[in-house]
Amino acid sequence: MAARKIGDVVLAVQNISLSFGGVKALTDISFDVREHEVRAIIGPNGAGKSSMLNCINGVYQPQQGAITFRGQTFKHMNSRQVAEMGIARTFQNLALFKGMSVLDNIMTGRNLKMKASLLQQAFRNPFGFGTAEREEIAQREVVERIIDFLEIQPYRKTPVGKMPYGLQKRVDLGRALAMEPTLLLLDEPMAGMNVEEKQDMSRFILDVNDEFGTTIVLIEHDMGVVMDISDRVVVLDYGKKIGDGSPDAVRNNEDVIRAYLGVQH
Amino acid sequence: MAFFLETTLGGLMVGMLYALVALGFVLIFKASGVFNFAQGAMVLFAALAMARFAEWIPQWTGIENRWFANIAAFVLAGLVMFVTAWVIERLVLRHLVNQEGATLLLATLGIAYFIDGLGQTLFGSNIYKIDIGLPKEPIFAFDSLFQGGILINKEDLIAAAIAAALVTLLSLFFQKTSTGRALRAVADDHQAAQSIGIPLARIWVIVWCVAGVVALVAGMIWGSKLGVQFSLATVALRALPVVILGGLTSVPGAILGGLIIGVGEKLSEVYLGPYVGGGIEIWFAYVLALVFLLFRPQGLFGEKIIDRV
Amino acid sequence: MLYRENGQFKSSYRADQQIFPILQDRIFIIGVLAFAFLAVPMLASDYLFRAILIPFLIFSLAAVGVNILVGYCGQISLGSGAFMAVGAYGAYNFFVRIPGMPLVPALILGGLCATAFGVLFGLPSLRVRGLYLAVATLAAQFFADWMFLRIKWFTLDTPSGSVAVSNLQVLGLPLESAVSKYLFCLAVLVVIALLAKNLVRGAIGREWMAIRDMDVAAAVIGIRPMYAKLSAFAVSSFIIGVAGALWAFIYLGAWEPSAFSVDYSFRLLFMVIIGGLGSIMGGFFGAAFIVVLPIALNQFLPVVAGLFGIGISTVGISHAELMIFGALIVWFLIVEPHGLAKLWSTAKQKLQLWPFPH
Amino acid sequence: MKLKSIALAVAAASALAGTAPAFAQAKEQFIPVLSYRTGAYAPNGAPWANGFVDYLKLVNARGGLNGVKLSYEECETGYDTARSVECYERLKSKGASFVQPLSTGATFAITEKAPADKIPVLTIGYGRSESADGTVFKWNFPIAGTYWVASDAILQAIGKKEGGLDKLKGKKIALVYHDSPYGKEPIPLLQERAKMLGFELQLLPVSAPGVEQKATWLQVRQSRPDFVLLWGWGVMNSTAIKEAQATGYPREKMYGVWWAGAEPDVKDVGDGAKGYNAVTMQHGAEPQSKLVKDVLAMVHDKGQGTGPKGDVGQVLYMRGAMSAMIGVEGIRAAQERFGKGKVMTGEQVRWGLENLNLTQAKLDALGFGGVMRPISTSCVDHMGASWARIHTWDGAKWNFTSDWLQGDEQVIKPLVRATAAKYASEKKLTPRTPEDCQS
Repeated sequence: MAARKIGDVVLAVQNISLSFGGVKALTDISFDVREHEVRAIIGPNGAGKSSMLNCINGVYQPQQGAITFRGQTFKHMNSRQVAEMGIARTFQNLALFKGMSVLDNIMTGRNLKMKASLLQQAFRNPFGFGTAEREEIAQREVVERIIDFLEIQPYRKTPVGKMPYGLQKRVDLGRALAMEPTLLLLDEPMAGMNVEEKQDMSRFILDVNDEFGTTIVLIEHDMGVVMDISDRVVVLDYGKKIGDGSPDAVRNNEDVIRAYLGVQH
Repeated sequence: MAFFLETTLGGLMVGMLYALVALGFVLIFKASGVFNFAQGAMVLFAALAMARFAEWIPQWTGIENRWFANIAAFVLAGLVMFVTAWVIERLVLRHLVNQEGATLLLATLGIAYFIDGLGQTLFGSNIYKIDIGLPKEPIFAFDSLFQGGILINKEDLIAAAIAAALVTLLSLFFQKTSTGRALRAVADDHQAAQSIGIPLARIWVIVWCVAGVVALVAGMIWGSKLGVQFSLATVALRALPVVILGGLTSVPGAILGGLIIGVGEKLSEVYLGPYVGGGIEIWFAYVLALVFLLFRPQGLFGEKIIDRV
Repeated sequence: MLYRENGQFKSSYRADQQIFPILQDRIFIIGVLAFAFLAVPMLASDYLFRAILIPFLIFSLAAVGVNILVGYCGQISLGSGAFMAVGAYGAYNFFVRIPGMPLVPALILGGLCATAFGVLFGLPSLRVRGLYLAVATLAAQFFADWMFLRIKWFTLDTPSGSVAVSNLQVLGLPLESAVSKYLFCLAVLVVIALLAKNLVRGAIGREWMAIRDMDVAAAVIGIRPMYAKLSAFAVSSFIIGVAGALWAFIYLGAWEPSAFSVDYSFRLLFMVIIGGLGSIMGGFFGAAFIVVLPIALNQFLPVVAGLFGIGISTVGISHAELMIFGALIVWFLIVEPHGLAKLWSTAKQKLQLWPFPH
Repeated sequence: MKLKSIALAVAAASALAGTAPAFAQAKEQFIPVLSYRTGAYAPNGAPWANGFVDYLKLVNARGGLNGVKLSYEECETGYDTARSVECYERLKSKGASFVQPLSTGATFAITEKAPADKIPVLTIGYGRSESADGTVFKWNFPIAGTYWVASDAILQAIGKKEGGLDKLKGKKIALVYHDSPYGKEPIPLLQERAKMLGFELQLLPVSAPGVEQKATWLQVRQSRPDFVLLWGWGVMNSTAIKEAQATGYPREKMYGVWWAGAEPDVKDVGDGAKGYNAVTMQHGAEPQSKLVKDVLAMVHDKGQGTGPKGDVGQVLYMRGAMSAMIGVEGIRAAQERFGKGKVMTGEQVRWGLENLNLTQAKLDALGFGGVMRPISTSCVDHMGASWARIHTWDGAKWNFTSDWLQGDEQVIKPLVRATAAKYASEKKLTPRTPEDCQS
């Protein structure tokens, strides 16, 4: 891990507040993410972790605060822009495209890279010339590399709906990787996995992190995993930030301990 | 001015009748998440049944009293609707639980075809009469204020009254009775309702029965207005904008929507129509609902949807 | 072992990305085409052409269009009848107003009119979902009905507002005989179905399906819902529009707005659901089912009744027809909610192992 | 796979092809009957079909046409154009002598197909009015009246009431019409007439099927027209009359077309419709006519009647019978030229219909004495007669309330010629020459 050198801040979240019809989901949250680091967001259920990510990639529009990415500051983000800026995302309870094959799911991650017009696609021909066909093949090669990397070759043509949960999680990751992100948001990538699956997944995450140097923001329940793989940790509880720092610092923070062990909610 | 009032009144009364049909949609959608395109067919079916029974009962019983005939016919038709509801639940709905909307919608369309055929086979495809003694001649109110007075259609007035009564009855049923509460529970969350031991199947039968009765009342009123025959089924198409405007899950929405659509389409036809050659009221109702949807995608009283990922 | 993929190794991604990667499929398709283009014209009777095959082809085309919108992009629409009407009247106006306008361009222009109309009435889909949208699209239906009745310009001020076309020809060949009409429709269908297939298996198709399956996730990976939905509306209504034009020009010859009533919107939806959502093939199955069923019932019921010695009246037949039609649809949705196309693919899977299951 | 599917397809194809049998056997003149006994218009379609079929049965009971028996097959169209075309295609393959589309939509579609198939299109009292011009519409026969005749006759009747057509000046007449080609047919003539006679024409479309007309009748109440012409079909008619009652518009001032002047339109309105007028296509309800007596005696009493005995002689029943009669007489006329006792082809029947000459004597013999007036068609004039009467509903039955009226040739003819010419130029077909007429 020493190989990775942590760079300077790429993503800064400033005083984000979000509420749904009176119900406060996030209150005045601020934290930053540095290049190449693995940044974890932890907290009990309903702490607002997913909402935080949803704000970052423009699914929700926060009422207050701003988000700065690579020097550009936004009051609220627009999903398309976010994607173009190279922020990818996986989902807590799988948001795969159930009706489509593994291949197609991951291919969608390449759609941003494909420029062929509607007509070109309609008149796409099987003989390998023509923009559409060439693009399809080029992108397919990239996707195949990801498939190899995630070790899901045998499932290429299977509809994702029919796959075991753990593998679906991988496809989800694969779809995000297909976007060649510089910042990768992972929403509980190991939720509901057994130990082996968790180990595999951790391995993938770390590989991504040091092979492609991708910055990673990670939401996770399993403290063990978090403490192992993350460089810095933010702790949320009831939509408020109650801790931020290195795993050890956080581990010894009373508020955090209370939030997790002490007072039951 | 007088004419404007007349138009508005007319619109309100038609609206009340639309609301009655719309109610059928809402009830079923609320409880079973089925968008019941067969509602129109059910209206026709119920009306046919009532009309024919009213005709046959005197022959069977030899009692020539019109009131007796009508009431008996109404009861019998009601029973027919109950049976229909039960059969539909048994043969169709319970086999289609948790299919997506489109499939269910088409299933009800299939049911509609079937009921159309069945109704005409059992009761014939001629024009039949429902005579519940609604007065046909108009009255003219406020002649003192406006010359010619304001025309008020007694028939519509009574019809609207009946509709209103039915609506209050239903809302009472929903609020007060335990069945009503069970229905609401089911509407909110099927699984949860099941887990606390509410039998879905029974609830669905009940709600289809209720919808059947609503259809019967609607059929009775429209039938006595128009005469009972096939085209009665098409009033459903007039009631659809009401449903989306009011929100698929809201009873008050259906009522309010009905009134808005009723008034809207009449005013549009009377005041805009002449400039564009008339005949605009049908699509105007839809466009009205559409424009409205653009501002409130979930309709007047529908629940708001939040994306969770 | 008739139908097995194994042993067919793809050496390149291109080979793997053909429309029909599996050999047997290719053979089958070629076989069907050969049959349709060569055998049918020799076998079929005039009645079969005019009353069944031509409607079947045209509705298959329309079903393909509807399927793109409903099956691939997940936007339920009940406005298909309107799109057909716009296509028909659009093509008509180009055809008669511009002297010497050839048929095919007229059809395409008609389709483009439908596209514009479709995109316009597709706008609500950006705000409205599911059944709300379905009902909202009915607005298109009733508006079109009204528009073509009321705005005389569309119907060349004919007193009754109903229009006719005649002496159609393609590349100088007259479209009079049943066979020529059949072949023309078939050709149009094959070409458009091929293009449609290309779209749905390409980038745009993936965008549509992504929107259908999980629109939020789709947005997050950079798919613009607006573009995806509206392009689906555009493509689908283009195809439906062309189908509408064929229906008017080839099948009816003379028509009025009520020739594209809301009834057609429903029927087309039946076709795609019974045929199978999200499958081009499904469109054909569905169309065959919906076109042939009523006619077949209507002709075979008396025979059947005769067998049991029951003299059944015309009325009885058409009522029974309604009931059986409705019942069959319901039954179908129950036994195979994913449509005939699903049965088809299951059959294929079985054949992969046949005759040695496991 | 491939072979199997082909085999199946072939099987299916042949099976279906098999259902359209070959030509009817010799000595049987086949007549297709497109009818609708179901759906929105069933109440009006059924009696018409009963009349039509009963008459064919009567002809056979009378011994056929010089020995040639009539055979027929009914096909349910449900008033749907596409279904009508399918029926047409199916039945024509059995050697149709003529076809009765029985809906304006179907008429338009079949008009395009008939010439190629050499089958005359008989539209008794409906269809496109300009098709009266035989030089352009060689295969169309709107015999005994078109909508332009109907509307002109109504104006004549109103004129008579008012004491002269000139009295219509400055009057206001509203046309409440079924929003479809059918409902729009009379508009050109009425507009022509409005210019000539200087009355104001108000157009009030009612979108099909016409179950909801409040707005329309509110407009009527607002503009208070002196007369209302009702151009409805099916449920629209009774609804209109009910709304008129509900808005207090005098039924006496309402005039319906002959498709809005039958029992189903007024029966369930009862007294509410008292005083409502409708133009008749010559005949009205004719329970007393010889024809009805014959039908009852020779068909119904033999237990072969179509539909309820009580309906025999009702307005639409009579129209059906009359339509059948005209068609059959066309065949008879053809036989007189091309050989008695032979089965006529569509082309020969066309000639017969074009040279029809139904004298009073013939009509009396057929049982139509008093029901209708003589008709004689020609190459130029495919209508043959433009007579009409007005009948009025007294709350229980229809009674004639006018003597014979005739549509004004001076007005109708030019309109027919102009519209037909427009059609010809659009379709790029050249009108027939006198020589062609001889054929």
